[in-house]
Amino acid sequence: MKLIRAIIKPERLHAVKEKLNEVGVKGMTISDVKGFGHQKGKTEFYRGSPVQVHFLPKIQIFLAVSDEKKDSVVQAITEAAKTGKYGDGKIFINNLDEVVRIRTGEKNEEAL
Amino acid sequence: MKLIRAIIKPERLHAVKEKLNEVGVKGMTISDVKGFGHQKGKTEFYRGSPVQVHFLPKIQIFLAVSDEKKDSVVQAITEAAKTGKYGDGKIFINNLDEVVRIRTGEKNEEAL
Amino acid sequence: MKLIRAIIKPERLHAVKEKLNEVGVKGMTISDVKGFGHQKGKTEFYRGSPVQVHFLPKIQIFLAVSDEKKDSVVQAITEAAKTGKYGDGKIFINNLDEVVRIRTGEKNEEAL
Amino acid sequence: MSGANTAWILTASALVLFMTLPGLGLFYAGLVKSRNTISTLAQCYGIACVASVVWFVAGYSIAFSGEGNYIGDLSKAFLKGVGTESLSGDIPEILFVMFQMTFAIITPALIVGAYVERIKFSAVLFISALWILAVYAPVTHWVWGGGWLADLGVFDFAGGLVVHATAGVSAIVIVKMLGSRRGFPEYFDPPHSPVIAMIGASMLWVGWFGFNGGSALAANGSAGMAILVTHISAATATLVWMTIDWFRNGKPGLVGIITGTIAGLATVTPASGFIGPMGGFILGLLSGAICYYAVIFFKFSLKIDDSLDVMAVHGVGGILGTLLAGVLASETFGGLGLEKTVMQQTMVQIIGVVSVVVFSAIVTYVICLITKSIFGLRVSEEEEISEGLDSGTHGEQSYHI
Amino acid sequence: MSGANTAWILTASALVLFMTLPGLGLFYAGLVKSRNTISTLAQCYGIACVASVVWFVAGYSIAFSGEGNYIGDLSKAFLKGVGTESLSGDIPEILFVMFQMTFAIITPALIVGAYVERIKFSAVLFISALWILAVYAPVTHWVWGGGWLADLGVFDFAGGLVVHATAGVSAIVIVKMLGSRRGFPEYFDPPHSPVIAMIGASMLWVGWFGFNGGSALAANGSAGMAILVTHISAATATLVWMTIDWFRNGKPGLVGIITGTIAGLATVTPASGFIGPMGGFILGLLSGAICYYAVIFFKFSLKIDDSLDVMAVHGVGGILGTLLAGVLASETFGGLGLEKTVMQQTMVQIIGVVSVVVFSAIVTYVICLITKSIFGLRVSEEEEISEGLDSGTHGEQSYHI
Amino acid sequence: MSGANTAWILTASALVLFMTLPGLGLFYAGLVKSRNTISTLAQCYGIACVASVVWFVAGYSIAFSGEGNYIGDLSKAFLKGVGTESLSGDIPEILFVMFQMTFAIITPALIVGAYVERIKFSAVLFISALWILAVYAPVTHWVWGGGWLADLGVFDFAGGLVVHATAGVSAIVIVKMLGSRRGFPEYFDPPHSPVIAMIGASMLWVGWFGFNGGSALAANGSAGMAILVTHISAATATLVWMTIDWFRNGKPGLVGIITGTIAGLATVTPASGFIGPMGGFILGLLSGAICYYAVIFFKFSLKIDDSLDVMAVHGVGGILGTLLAGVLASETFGGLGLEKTVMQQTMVQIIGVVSVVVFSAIVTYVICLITKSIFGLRVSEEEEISEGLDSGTHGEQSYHI
Ligand SMILES: Nc1ncnc2c1ncn2[C@@H]1O[C@H](COP(=O)(O)OP(=O)(O)O)[C@@H](O)[C@H]1O
Ligand SMILES: Nc1ncnc2c1ncn2[C@@H]1O[C@H](COP(=O)(O)OP(=O)(O)O)[C@@H](O)[C@H]1O
Ligand SMILES: Nc1ncnc2c1ncn2[C@@H]1O[C@H](COP(=O)(O)OP(=O)(O)O)[C@@H](O)[C@H]1O
Repeated sequence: MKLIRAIIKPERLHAVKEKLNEVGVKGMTISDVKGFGHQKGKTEFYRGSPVQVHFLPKIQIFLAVSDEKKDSVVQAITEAAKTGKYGDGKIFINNLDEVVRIRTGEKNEEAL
Repeated sequence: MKLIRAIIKPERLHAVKEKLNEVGVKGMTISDVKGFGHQKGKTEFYRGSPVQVHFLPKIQIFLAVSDEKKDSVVQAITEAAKTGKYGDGKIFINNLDEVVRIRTGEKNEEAL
Repeated sequence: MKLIRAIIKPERLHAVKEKLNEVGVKGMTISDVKGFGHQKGKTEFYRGSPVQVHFLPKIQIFLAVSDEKKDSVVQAITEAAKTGKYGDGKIFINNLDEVVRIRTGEKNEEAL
Repeated sequence: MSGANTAWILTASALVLFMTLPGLGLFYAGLVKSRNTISTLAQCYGIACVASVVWFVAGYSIAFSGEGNYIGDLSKAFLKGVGTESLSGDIPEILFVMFQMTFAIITPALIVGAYVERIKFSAVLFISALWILAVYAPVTHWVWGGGWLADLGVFDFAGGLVVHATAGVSAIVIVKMLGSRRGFPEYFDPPHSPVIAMIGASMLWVGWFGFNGGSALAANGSAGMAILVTHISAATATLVWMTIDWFRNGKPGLVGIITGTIAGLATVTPASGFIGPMGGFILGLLSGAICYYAVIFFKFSLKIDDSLDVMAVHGVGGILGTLLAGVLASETFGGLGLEKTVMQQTMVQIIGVVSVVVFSAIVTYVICLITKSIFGLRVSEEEEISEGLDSGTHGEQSYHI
Repeated sequence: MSGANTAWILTASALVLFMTLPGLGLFYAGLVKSRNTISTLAQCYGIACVASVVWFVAGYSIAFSGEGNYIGDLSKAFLKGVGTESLSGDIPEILFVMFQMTFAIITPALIVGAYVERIKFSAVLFISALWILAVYAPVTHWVWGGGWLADLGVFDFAGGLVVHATAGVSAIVIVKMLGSRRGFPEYFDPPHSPVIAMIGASMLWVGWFGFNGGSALAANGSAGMAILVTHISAATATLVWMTIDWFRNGKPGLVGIITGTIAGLATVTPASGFIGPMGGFILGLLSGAICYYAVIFFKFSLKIDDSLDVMAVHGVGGILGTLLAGVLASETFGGLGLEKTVMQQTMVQIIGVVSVVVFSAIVTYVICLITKSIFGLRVSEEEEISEGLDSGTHGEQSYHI
Repeated sequence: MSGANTAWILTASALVLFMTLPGLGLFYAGLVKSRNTISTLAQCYGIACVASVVWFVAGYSIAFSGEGNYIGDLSKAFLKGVGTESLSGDIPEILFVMFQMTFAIITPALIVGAYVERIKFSAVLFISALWILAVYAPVTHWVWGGGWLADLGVFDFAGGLVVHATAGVSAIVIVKMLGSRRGFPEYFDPPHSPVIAMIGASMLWVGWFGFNGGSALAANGSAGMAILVTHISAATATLVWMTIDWFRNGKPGLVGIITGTIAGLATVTPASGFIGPMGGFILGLLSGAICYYAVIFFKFSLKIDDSLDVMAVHGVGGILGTLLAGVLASETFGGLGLEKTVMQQTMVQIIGVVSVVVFSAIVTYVICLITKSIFGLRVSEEEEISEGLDSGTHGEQSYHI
């Protein structure tokens, strides 16, 4: 199994979720994070003076999938999250050793 | 060492924490996340019209433990978090390569 | 590549970020988490009666780096985050299998 | 000059300003998505400022000076000649200007609920300025400034026609010109903060004592009766709306509860100086139910994205109250009585409603055309669906926690 | 009719409504867990509406009509015969109805603090409706409606007995019937938002000017004195509470600071029309300290989960102020003087306290029994400990960020 | 006694208290970092309580009793002899005490904006207590208590000198003694909640009707004119500030919008009883622009960390309004006229400004020295940069979600 973690722009969440449903993803967990990267933060103004905001709001998607689904999932995210501008985000993929579904005690692939 | 990540219902946090203390867990990190899975989201109403809320509030527990403790921890979480209804959540387990305790510089098992 | 996850005190974020810039880190993702460990939580008072707050606010830094950068990054975080008091936090390091940059589709080292 | 009446209208002016800032702002801001919170507040706030200046420059004069049947004149532009000594009835005219200014502030601000989350800020300010001059001030002149509807003897105590009907109708017209929020009606988000909306609704309720009670322009039994019937209608409508919600959806939500209040308040407004407690109770019962279904009708049958239901709550409520004002003013319903027959009065009320609806619709349409050609109406798709208007238009974030 | 007095009571009515909506609602909502925020607000809001309708239907008549010693009659049910011309003293009676209605709203809403986070919403509304008719209206009749305590000459200017003692005692009774929140007293959570609670407390403070000052039913030196002593007591009690906190816990918390204010306000309420500035100062000193320890006593010695300390703050405060009103009214303490001796007056005050406490306790107990058998009192364990009442009862979430 | 005037001043007292609690508290709390929210609110709240007690004990007497040119006497300490019958003009003196108390509350609370996020809470309370006695009460005596500036005929209707100039100047002095926030000016954070700041600003605006309108001490045309010009100045200054922001930074931020309002309000304050609508408009235009650049000047040219710009907004505004009050009072600008020539009056205004500025600066400096030696001024570096004052000083967290 694979553990996929994607950092995306908040406004793309809806699209990404739809796309993931299409490729058969049945569960996922998201959280609010803040990111810093090529997209350099932004400038707000406080009473006429610039104030630097370094970290921009992003959403992290946390997703466990079976090995064979990995590629389609990565592709789905890439497509739906892409705007072509700086800050579109990144996908991090790792092996996942074990999964347990709390409700039933099922393990691994069955627990996904 | 193992890295355990559990997604649970917010209301079970208190019970899970107590149980983890019992099996000797001394440290953990939690965060607010939102989840989507078999439990299908829920319907709120806005002035008489249904509005779909897709992501439900969950809590993620992030926990590094020694290899031998893994099983008892997973069991503790499973027991305390289970309500038997959809949405009880999942536990994801991975190998953990290295840990550093910032305060002392201790490494790995000693840093847990 | 390595996946570095550090839990630090919120007030050290600014210092850690500066230090990471110095050692050439160009991107990172942070989130608000709550921690529990040797630092035992704290007591607030509600109308004269003590109330235990178990989880303290922390910040998690989530950082993908190339293998060779790992050591300097861990050192940078350790130095900047350390106050010497309980609760300074921990760094967790894992291998990272794959990275994709959404904007360009670049993979792995290039995507960092 | 009556010091007592002056004391009450000073207070009432503060109460009505409070309805908009922060009341209405918070009510609306709590109902939108969190990334449009600042934008919604800034729209209400910006309108308040523009309306004040416009009222000072020409609005008051158009509404309240001169002998015209359809429109006032500019003899009091820049409040020329309105000093500390001039009177309006038995209160200082300058205070009357102020009290009326707070009405001129809240009326265009009500319309904000229709176009939130997608309109350009420049368009908001421009539309509002024109709208006060070309819709609000003339209708005010008709009804309260000695114009033709006043001559007919129309009943509109505190603004069912002048405030709620004009705002509701114009809301629909603007939405038609502007278009729906992307995704509507398939997909929309629940209010981001019922708590903030509730704070706003409570402030509106309290402020409405100044709105309806102040419209007596005196501290007397009439003002007392006005706030009592206002309050009864609000409380009753709230309970009705809550009950319907409870039966239909299984749960009485807070957003529904507070919406019922606003429906009850808007509805009783035109009638509040003519009816008795039982009339207030009846209007509460009716408005809670009728506005409830009006929301569903406009949103889901007509698929008009009047986002926060300005027409369904304010427009329908204001019109309903106007139509029933004559009936409920009769002694049968414990009202304070009328000179005409109920039938005659109700005819006048119908004439009032029709003329105000048609006039508001047409003029607002023209205003939108002009605004569209100068500023454009909508923000970019990118701004609307992604970063939100808080960041896109105002460069700020509502909460940096 | 006095226009000036009317002007002030119009304003005072708005101020007292503001105390409940949103004042008290926010004060309480800030102190509960975040997942019960909407529930707490909806309880206050729902009570306000139910109380208004009940007051209109029969409450006012029971409290203020007829010659009965113990209870009024129904001759003014549905406000029959209360028009714009009828007077109560020198203000319009309809306004007096309204002003008193705002008291009938806030009193049962005060009790919300006792039962938050676990009670059924239907039970809240039902209990409150009965309670106004069977506890609040009769006691009001005794004290302000010409009943037996009025005949005895009891001092209760703005509701130490009528409002705070009835609410405080009933709070305890309801909690006894309902049970504690699960986990209490071993485990409870800190207030989820001291900021929201502070907003509410500030609104209560400001609104209390209308509450105590309005109870003079006139715009005169008596009203001026009432707000001044009210203010002094509030400020002093705040400083006392803060100081105790600072010494005992090392830190002056904001929640403690604002709680001190409420203690000072509740305590001065019955005395506010009889005492001078020095009396206000003394009540502030005493209430800040006594209510502080009362909270600890009820919560930790008696282990009663009167969750937001309605009895310890309002009940104890109101009773304290009632008992001392006679003493501090004397010229020795700069008071406005009394006709009886201090001793005699204090005896009357004691009779007032005892009778109101006993009566409220018994009737509230019966109301709870009835309500329990019809609706049940508590939400499910699942709802209480897991999803919270916001989602469970109202189907909403307080913040969608 | 005038009942009508009494009714209005009762109301105005409530409005001005509302400006501080919660108005100013929220305005400031929204602008700081989230971990100093509670601290900022507690500072405003604590000052309100301290100021009330100090005013009762001696402040009022120093300001308003006796015949001294420079300072009053202690003959009314503890409000001795101020009963329900004594009058001040045609309102009860006890009410005048109360109304003035609300001014004594807000003025030191204004200074909070200068020292937030780093000062000790004990120092805040101590400085404020001394400051009321040694700066505020004497200056009040000079201007409103029959002192030497009153004799000269200085124009300061509602506190340009007494309130805004004293607060602004003292803000700068305290900051100089206290030092900047660590990191300033290279690094500072944007306001953590423009929403909360906007709620506060709106309450300030509404409350200002009581502040300026109440300063007429009567419900008449003068009060009406005062609130009208106040409102016009606020609205105009808001639009000016917003427009400058829009041009300079590309976006009209909400924080800028509301700051413009406060600038317009502070500026019109001293002039509000002397000028006409056009004067209000002119002050709005000037203050919106001048205060805007004053902020930048103090913060970035002088590098003074007057954190929320008390001097640049209140100080500069109050001084500007004071200097122009004479000019705009003339009939040329639609003012209510003056007895002296514009030139003479303006000389008096300049004398007023200079003497108040110098006096406030010196006395505040001494107060800071005393406070520093007793309590120290700053919290620990650890507390300031890490946990924040909410947790460090008050042991609480603003939001437990
Ligand atoms: N090395 C990294 N480790 C963890 N997160 C990263 C890293 N680099 C970038 N990110 C996350 O990805 C987001 C987008 O990256 P950025 O460099 O701004 O844009 P792009 O990927 O389009 O070049 C960042 O805001 C941050 O949250
Ligand atoms: N494949 C997945 N990857 C990441 N998180 C998941 C995944 N599937 C479920 N989750 C998380 O677990 C929670 C519970 O899952 P759900 O399918 O609703 O219930 P159950 O586990 O009882 O069948 C979800 O809300 C989501 O947060
Ligand atoms: N085993 C663990 N797994 C996950 N997070 C942990 C673990 N132990 C500690 N932490 C995190 O690190 C933080 C600091 O740890 P703590 O034990 O309090 O201090 P120290 O590391 O200085 O001994 C905790 O608040 C928690 O967020």
